[in-house]
Amino acid sequence: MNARHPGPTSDRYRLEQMDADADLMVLNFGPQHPSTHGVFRIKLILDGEVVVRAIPYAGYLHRGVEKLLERLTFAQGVPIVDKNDYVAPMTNEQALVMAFEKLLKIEVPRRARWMRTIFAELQRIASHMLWLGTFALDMGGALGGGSGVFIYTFRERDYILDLFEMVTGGRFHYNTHTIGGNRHDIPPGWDREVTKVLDLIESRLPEYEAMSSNNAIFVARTKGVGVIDKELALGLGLTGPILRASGVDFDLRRDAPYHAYDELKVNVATATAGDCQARAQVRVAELRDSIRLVRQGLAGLPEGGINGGKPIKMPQQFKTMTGQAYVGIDTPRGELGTFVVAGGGDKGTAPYRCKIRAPSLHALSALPWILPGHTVSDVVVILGSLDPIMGEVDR
Amino acid sequence: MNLEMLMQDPALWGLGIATLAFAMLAVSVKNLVHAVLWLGMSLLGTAALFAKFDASFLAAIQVLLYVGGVVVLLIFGVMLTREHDNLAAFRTTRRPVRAALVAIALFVGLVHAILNTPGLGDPSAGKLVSMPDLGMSLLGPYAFAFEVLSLLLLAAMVGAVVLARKRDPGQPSAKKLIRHRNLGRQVVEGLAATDEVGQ
Amino acid sequence: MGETLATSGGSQVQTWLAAVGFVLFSMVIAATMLGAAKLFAVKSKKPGALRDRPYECGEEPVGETRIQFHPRYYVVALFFVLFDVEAAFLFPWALVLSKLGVAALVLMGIFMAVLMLGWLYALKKEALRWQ
Amino acid sequence: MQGLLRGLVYGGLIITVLMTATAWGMWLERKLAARMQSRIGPNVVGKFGLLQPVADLMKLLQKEEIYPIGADRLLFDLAPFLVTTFAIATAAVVPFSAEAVGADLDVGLLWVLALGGLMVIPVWMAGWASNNKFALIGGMRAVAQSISYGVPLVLTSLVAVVFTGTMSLSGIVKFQIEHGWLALWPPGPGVVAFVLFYMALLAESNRIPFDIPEAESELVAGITTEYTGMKFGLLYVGEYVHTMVGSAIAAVIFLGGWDGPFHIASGLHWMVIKTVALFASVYWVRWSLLRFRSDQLMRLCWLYLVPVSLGLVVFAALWRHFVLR
Repeated sequence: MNARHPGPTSDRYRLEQMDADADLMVLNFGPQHPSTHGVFRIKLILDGEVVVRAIPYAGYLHRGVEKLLERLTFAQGVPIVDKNDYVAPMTNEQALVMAFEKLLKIEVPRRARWMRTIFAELQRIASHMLWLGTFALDMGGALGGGSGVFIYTFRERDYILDLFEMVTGGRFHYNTHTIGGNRHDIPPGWDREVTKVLDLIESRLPEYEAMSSNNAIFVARTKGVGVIDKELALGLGLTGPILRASGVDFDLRRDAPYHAYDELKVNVATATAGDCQARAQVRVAELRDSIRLVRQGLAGLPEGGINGGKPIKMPQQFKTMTGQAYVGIDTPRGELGTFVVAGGGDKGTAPYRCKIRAPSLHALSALPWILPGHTVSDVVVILGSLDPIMGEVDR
Repeated sequence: MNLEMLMQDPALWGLGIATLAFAMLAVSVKNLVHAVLWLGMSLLGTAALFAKFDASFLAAIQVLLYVGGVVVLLIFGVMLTREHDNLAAFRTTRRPVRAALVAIALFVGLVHAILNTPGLGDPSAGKLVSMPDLGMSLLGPYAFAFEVLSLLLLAAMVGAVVLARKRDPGQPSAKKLIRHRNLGRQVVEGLAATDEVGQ
Repeated sequence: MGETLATSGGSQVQTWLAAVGFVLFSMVIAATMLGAAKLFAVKSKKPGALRDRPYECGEEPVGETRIQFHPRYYVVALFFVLFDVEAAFLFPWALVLSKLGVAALVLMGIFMAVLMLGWLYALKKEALRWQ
Repeated sequence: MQGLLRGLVYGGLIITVLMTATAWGMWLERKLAARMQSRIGPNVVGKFGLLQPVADLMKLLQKEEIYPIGADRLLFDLAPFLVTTFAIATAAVVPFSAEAVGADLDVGLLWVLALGGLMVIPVWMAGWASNNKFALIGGMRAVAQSISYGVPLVLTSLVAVVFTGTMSLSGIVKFQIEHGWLALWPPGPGVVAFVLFYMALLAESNRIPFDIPEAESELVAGITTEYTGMKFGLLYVGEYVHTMVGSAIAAVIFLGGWDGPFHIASGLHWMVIKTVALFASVYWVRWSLLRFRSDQLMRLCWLYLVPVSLGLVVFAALWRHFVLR
């Protein structure tokens, strides 16, 4: 949305198509709006109900996390990133911890890696569950069928949070990843609980699909809406389900394996349409694949220690360290990257710079390109299909 | 029921005065939206008059078509203008004498027509015309007029379509081009004036 | 009273008056509720401009609210009126359907067919397309 | 004057019952929705939360009245008043039983349709007077939707007139008592007309899947965005009363009104049962489905509902002429 681009509107919604006899309306969509999934503002310029131009504004939830990471020691940084992607908090920890481990060249025990895989996939299930609910909410409203789906999926998400509570004692701020491994080992009998929850979710999924993604109204609302083509997706650096829905077969879990993904087989779901329906289909397929992956992970979970052996002495160990590291992992929203430059930050005990690449930010950057030409109703659906988490966008 | 009896009916006076008062309000208020709504009230008064004279069907159709339909049409008409609530031009006319002449001529014509209505003041004219009679005569003696009416409605529909149709994008008229340039400027100004947060 | 059927052709004035009475009562109900609210509603001691600002997601409203709208609304209203006029003619016809011959059916058939021509034309020209 | 008195007395009775029924209809809806979503619903005020409507009323009465800057105060106040008035006044001609009818007009059906058509004006007024963009868009959508669905509504009601040969609602019921319920017999056009009427009813009372005017995920709260306190309450109540009366009318026109199945124990109670069942079904649909987009809604109406209902009228006329003679 600046001078370098000819303007996303130019080819999507030409002024010539507009009726000459109507005024344009400037409508603020957000920040305090029921369906912006947080505090996000889009300024819409409307011709009747059709969007002529959309200008997104982010930053209403800016908390200075990246700057904070330069002030806190490495280990202190782990719990505060939980709040970035507040729907899948554990993935933030994983990305940060993995970047530190790469910087320090620390080997993570095999059991810890498998556990991290299980955690990551459970987080994906929880996150996609929440997305399905909120997406239905966007289309059915708080006073309609959408809220039914919303409450059901929130219930399932809660079961998964229960599982995490059993392991870490927390439902949101886990702080369970440490540099070099995990802090909490899974309690005995946990795998049975997981299987129970997964069975439940799997048995109920068809019902939710009947209420949402297989519903005729759902299809009517999403098909052909908010199409992101391959070029646009690649050009904007979109990742995750959005990229895969645009026909690019790319998944970090398979193409640059981390955790235990090299030992597990990830079935990457793709679609070619690039519209909201395709994104929904990809996410639902991922949901099913994640359930399978968790089961597989639990079955093959190796014995052994969960930490790097000797504890890492903080913070002296980092003082003399130099270098930089980037780690990208595939979160429910796409590639969550963490780039760390060592040395120098806060008298040497903190990273010099820590940059977090948030997938949601990139997803939202597609809005000016895809919104023009759609109606106000579609804005809500498109926004929901991108599944943005404002904590991550604003950091 | 003759004219003298009618003249002594307080309900008739009340309804008539109310209808006229609403009509006066409709043409005298500045606010275009209010004007439309007062007109709606006036039309409701007319419907009440119909009901008073036992013309049930006419009264109901008056509400259904005029208040529920034409007023809505006028509301959307108002929304096609740029200033809904302050239309100074609405009150002034450049040719007051000519306007007055037209109004007087219309009034005289209407009064003349009413006074010359056959059966006015004739007690037998008060006989009820039932709805089935209405249907019978519509499809009997007035069948031809009825069919012509369908053509009229068709013409109106075609007119609506022409109104709605997008002009050929390949051949924009000069007026439209000017409008679009203004629209483009609106877009740009809309951005420039309100980008207080940043880019 | 209250028993007159449409076909009986009796005077309806008293029934209309009853309907007016009903409407009056419903007005009284609505007015009472509004009046009670005027009586019981709390009043802010600090009337603030910020609170009275029209809600626009927490932002200062930009630009006019009451703008010139798109003509498509007008066209829909026009079509509605036209179909309503048609229906208005259909009602008396429906009442006498059983008494009239095939001619009435044919006449009405022509009437509707002509109107459906207009509908088809509108469809073909996409006049009723919203957007 | 005797008529006016009758209207006031019957009006007083019917409106009181109707408003009470609507208040607890809201309670029923909330309980129903809660059950459908594995929740409990209102359960604090009174046994089973039965006093919840009273508590809501108390709360709404105390809320501060806020007029947004630039609002048209007259219309802003008038809109909720008129919405409720029109919604209740529609019930004037509805025969709840052979006796319980406010004003048995010979054009009762037209009265219902006309007042239903009038409803859009205060709704639009509310949107326009608020000086709020969401409200205005909501108001414009509401009018466009209501008038569009008004066409199939009128035409499907016409089907009933074609069959029964009367426009009096009690006349329609009497015909059904003699000849069978229109939704069931004749088997073809009647039931289709009922389904179309029901859909148009959903649209007219702004219920999902046709609740575009109050699409709270996009238009915040539609026309009610700027309303507070009792004025909001009246807009809200108006909608529920509209749905309730609409259910009653659908029951009268297509489901035989106060006639029991196989004429068993005909009376007011059957009308109540049918109305409440239809009312509940509206909310069952509401809490199960997602929402259409405005253009899809319009297309559905003008492309399918209007021609189908017009065809239904023709079909009904032919049926009446050649089969029912």
